[in-house]
Amino acid sequence: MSALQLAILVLLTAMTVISALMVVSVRNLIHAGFWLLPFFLGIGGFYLILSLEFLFALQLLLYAGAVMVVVLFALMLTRDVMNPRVRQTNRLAIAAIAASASMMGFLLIVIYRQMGALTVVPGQVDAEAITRELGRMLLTDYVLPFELTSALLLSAMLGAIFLARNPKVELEEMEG
Amino acid sequence: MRTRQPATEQYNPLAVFIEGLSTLFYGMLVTWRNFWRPKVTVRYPYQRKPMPPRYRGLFYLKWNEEKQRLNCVGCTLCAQACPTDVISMVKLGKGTNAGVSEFTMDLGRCLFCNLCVEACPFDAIYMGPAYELASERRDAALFRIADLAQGGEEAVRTNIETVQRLMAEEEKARPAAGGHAG
Amino acid sequence: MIEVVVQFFRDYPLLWTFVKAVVLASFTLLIPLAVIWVERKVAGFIQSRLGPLHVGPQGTFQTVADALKLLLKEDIVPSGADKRFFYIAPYIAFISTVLSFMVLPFAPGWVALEMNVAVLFVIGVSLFNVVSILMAGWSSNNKYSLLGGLRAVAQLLSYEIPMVLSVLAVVFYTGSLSLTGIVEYQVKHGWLIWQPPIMIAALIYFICALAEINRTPFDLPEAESELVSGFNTEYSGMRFAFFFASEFANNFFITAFAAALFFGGWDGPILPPIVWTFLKVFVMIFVFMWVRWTPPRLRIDQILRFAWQFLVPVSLVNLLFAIVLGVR
Amino acid sequence: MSMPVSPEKQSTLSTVDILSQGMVINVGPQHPSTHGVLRLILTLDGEQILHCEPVIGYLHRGLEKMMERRPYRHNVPFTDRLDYLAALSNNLGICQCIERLGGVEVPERAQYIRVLLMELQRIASHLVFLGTFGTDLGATTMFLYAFRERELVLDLLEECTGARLTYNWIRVGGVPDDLPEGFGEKVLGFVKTFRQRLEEYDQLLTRNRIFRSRTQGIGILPKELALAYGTSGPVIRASGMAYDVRKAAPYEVYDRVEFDVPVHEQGDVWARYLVRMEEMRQSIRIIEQVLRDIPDGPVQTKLPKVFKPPAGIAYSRIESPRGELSFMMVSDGSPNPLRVHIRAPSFVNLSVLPSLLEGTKVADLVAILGSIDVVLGEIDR
Repeated sequence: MSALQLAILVLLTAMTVISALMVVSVRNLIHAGFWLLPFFLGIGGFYLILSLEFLFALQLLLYAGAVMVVVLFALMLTRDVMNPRVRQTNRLAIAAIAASASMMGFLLIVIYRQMGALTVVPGQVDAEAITRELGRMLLTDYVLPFELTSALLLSAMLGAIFLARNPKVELEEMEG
Repeated sequence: MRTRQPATEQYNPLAVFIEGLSTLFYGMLVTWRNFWRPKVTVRYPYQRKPMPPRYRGLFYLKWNEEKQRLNCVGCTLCAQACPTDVISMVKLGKGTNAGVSEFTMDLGRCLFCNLCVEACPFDAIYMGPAYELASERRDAALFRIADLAQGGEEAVRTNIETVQRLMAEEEKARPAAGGHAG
Repeated sequence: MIEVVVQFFRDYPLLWTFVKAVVLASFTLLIPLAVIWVERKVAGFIQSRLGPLHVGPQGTFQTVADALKLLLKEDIVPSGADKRFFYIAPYIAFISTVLSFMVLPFAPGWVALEMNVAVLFVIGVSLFNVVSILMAGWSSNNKYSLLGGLRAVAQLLSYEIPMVLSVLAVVFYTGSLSLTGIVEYQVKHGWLIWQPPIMIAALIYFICALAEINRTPFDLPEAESELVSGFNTEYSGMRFAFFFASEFANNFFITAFAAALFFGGWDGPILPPIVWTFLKVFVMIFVFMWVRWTPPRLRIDQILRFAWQFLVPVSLVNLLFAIVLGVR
Repeated sequence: MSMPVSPEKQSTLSTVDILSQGMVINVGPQHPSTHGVLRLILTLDGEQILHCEPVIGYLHRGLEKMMERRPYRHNVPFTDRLDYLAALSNNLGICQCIERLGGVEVPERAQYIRVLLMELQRIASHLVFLGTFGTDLGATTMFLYAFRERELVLDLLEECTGARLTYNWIRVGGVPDDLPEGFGEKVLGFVKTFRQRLEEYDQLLTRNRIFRSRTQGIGILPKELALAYGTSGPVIRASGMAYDVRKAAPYEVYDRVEFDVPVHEQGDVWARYLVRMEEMRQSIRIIEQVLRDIPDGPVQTKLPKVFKPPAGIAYSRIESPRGELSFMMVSDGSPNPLRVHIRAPSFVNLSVLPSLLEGTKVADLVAILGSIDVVLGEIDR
């Protein structure tokens, strides 16, 4: 690994970690939303280093573009986002900590198990083959989780529409 | 009072789209035609439209070439006709041959309404085609007799001389008459 | 001499990429000057006016003068603005435009970054624009800006979807995600615009492109009669110049992208390829302007309803057709 | 006046309170589409207008009081500054009132000239409406086309009156001067071009689907409400009320020319637009008839230098491009009026704005305000 590559890797890691920390620690919710941008870009950078251009483009398209904007959009519709006195935690704090800690644990276990297979320098990757394999797996082996996820997203969307309906308009139509 | 909007007409997206697109093209024909039409822009500082004869711009005091004097006799009818007290003047002499030694118009408050011109029985004041009267200085809106008179300073001087000469002639003629009366 | 330079850059590919990026960034800054001049002239002629006339022959340098003026102007930051985000928003917009130019093939081999997923990359990068608008609208601490920003985001997001779907039709037809690949396919098999499903896709793309670059029927984000100037109300000087430049560079890019997708990119007889690219782009820019100066603008709910109730289903069906007809 | 939904109402509908508080936004007095110095305090919920409060008076000059301090005929130029887009209508309004007060007869030719100028003025004023309405809705090109044609009218008026905006060309007892040489032919030439241009406007704007979807069904003013507020002019005619002073109480020679009063039932922005477009066509008709029928003769009645009408009260009304413009003057026999009152059509028409705006979108605000076509010089006086 050349010094340049190492520098880029360190920079990317730093960007990702720092912006991730900012997202959770910044008091202004909108700022947190904007900090998502470097975070997603950093993740995309890792894909690019691995020559996974397809995943990089998807990362840009879905996360840095769509997800982030939707998150920001939702934040702006929320009341009082800029108030620094609003508490940053709620009564689910402990549960959230537990959930993320266990998630972290699982990840560590996975990484530890695969330690032997990890190399420092990524080898030559056949990006096309990986992309093709990804598509194949999504539509064969993992088709159930894939569809379940889409069902979940759909229900989330419906819920959002239900919540966002303007009750006043409904009222008028009922009277109408 | 709240006015409710009625339910919008049956919304058929495809029909609306096709109609929208066709009317858009229909409108684009108009813009296309106008694209090739001669342009109406007057390139103002370089190009000027001729002013119609009735245009009401800057005021002028009419110079009477025959009598070598301004037509104005200082009767203040114009000043009385003015709704905004623009006009003030200093009368020179008296009687039928009287004139003015000073005639001031404060165009900062002028409405350019033409009432003074219509009020003048001597055809002494008229409005010309000059229209670039804006200035950065307040006193530039104050037009003195030399600015208003056709012929400028020269005309004003000649006017005063003529009026004074006429007055003197009248004066010369008068003592006999006055003495007769007295 | 040339060999030495070529060899030098071959030894340091990163440096070469950097040079290309700088060239493209300056291109992104300079092309708006031309596009804005054309816009003003076209608008003038359509409206029975003469357009810029005095700075240079036929006012060619008017935009240069305006750009200089903007660069020299005082940089005003409204009090209460979220300074950091207010500062960087225009640059994010600008960078997103430069990035999309990176993968655009101007002529055979004239592409800064040969990427085999260029189409996806372009769409992903164009969403940064949305972020920058949202950032500008929110950080200006101005209600008009905020409304403009929210409108812009709702509109851009809605039109991104049919746009992607219509672009995907081309992708399925050519079996390539790379812009160069798509153009090469067209050089070999003829322009895609003559294929029926692509024709519809091109129409949808055209409409969405109007929405993406905020042109008149869809110019809500900066509807000056309602929102003063929308998301960039509070911007002045250089920052405004960057928003403005990226808007018009985007205008250029979105037509160049359309040229590559539907009109065979650099393909054309006699003239050199680069001339063909520019010719197609400017013809399309003219059409965009012609459309812009004709109709009134829509209302936000009409725009969104049009996108979701009409464009999305139509482009989905069209995509299906394209897949059936295109994949062999 | 509905304010954001009360908490009790909300809670019955949804347990989750996601309704934002109304955002108060200040539109004007410096805003591209308030057509002057009108200020609107809007309470918004997103893009929806919950409440609108117009604030006027930024252009108040105390005109009525000024008029009481000046002789009758000195007041005519001031009326130019009321509705500055139709200055001649105001001139005619006040002159008619003074003529009624003093029992002054107007020569026939002067009456015809007045009608001719009035209709030219109506076209010019409606063209401003058309242009600004176009820009308000985003059709900038319409603005320049309308102003291009308005320029032709202004050239005509300038040739006749000597001014382009503040004409002051109607006098008590007639008009100050006859029409210039060859004026009739020029007007007919303009009418010919303008007919074609009106077709073009229809092609560009009226038939445009986007334009129609922006105007149809927006800002509906029911007939009863229009009557209750006392609106007049195109606003009430678009709400299905065939009220036009030119027909209801003909003045000058309006009873001798033939024209139709366009009426639409819908009462929306679209109807108000159509009424004005049709009125321009009717104005052309009137102009042609006037030029055909105009008799020869004097144009002004001689009046004493100091004009002292007998003590009494006079009220006159005319149909200005914006509606019923009335002047009321009380005389005590002195050279100055004792009391002057101006009923400005824009002022009355504007008063319906808050009730029209409630529940519409911000984008509809400009359409509705544009369709009422207010002039602030007249509102604030």
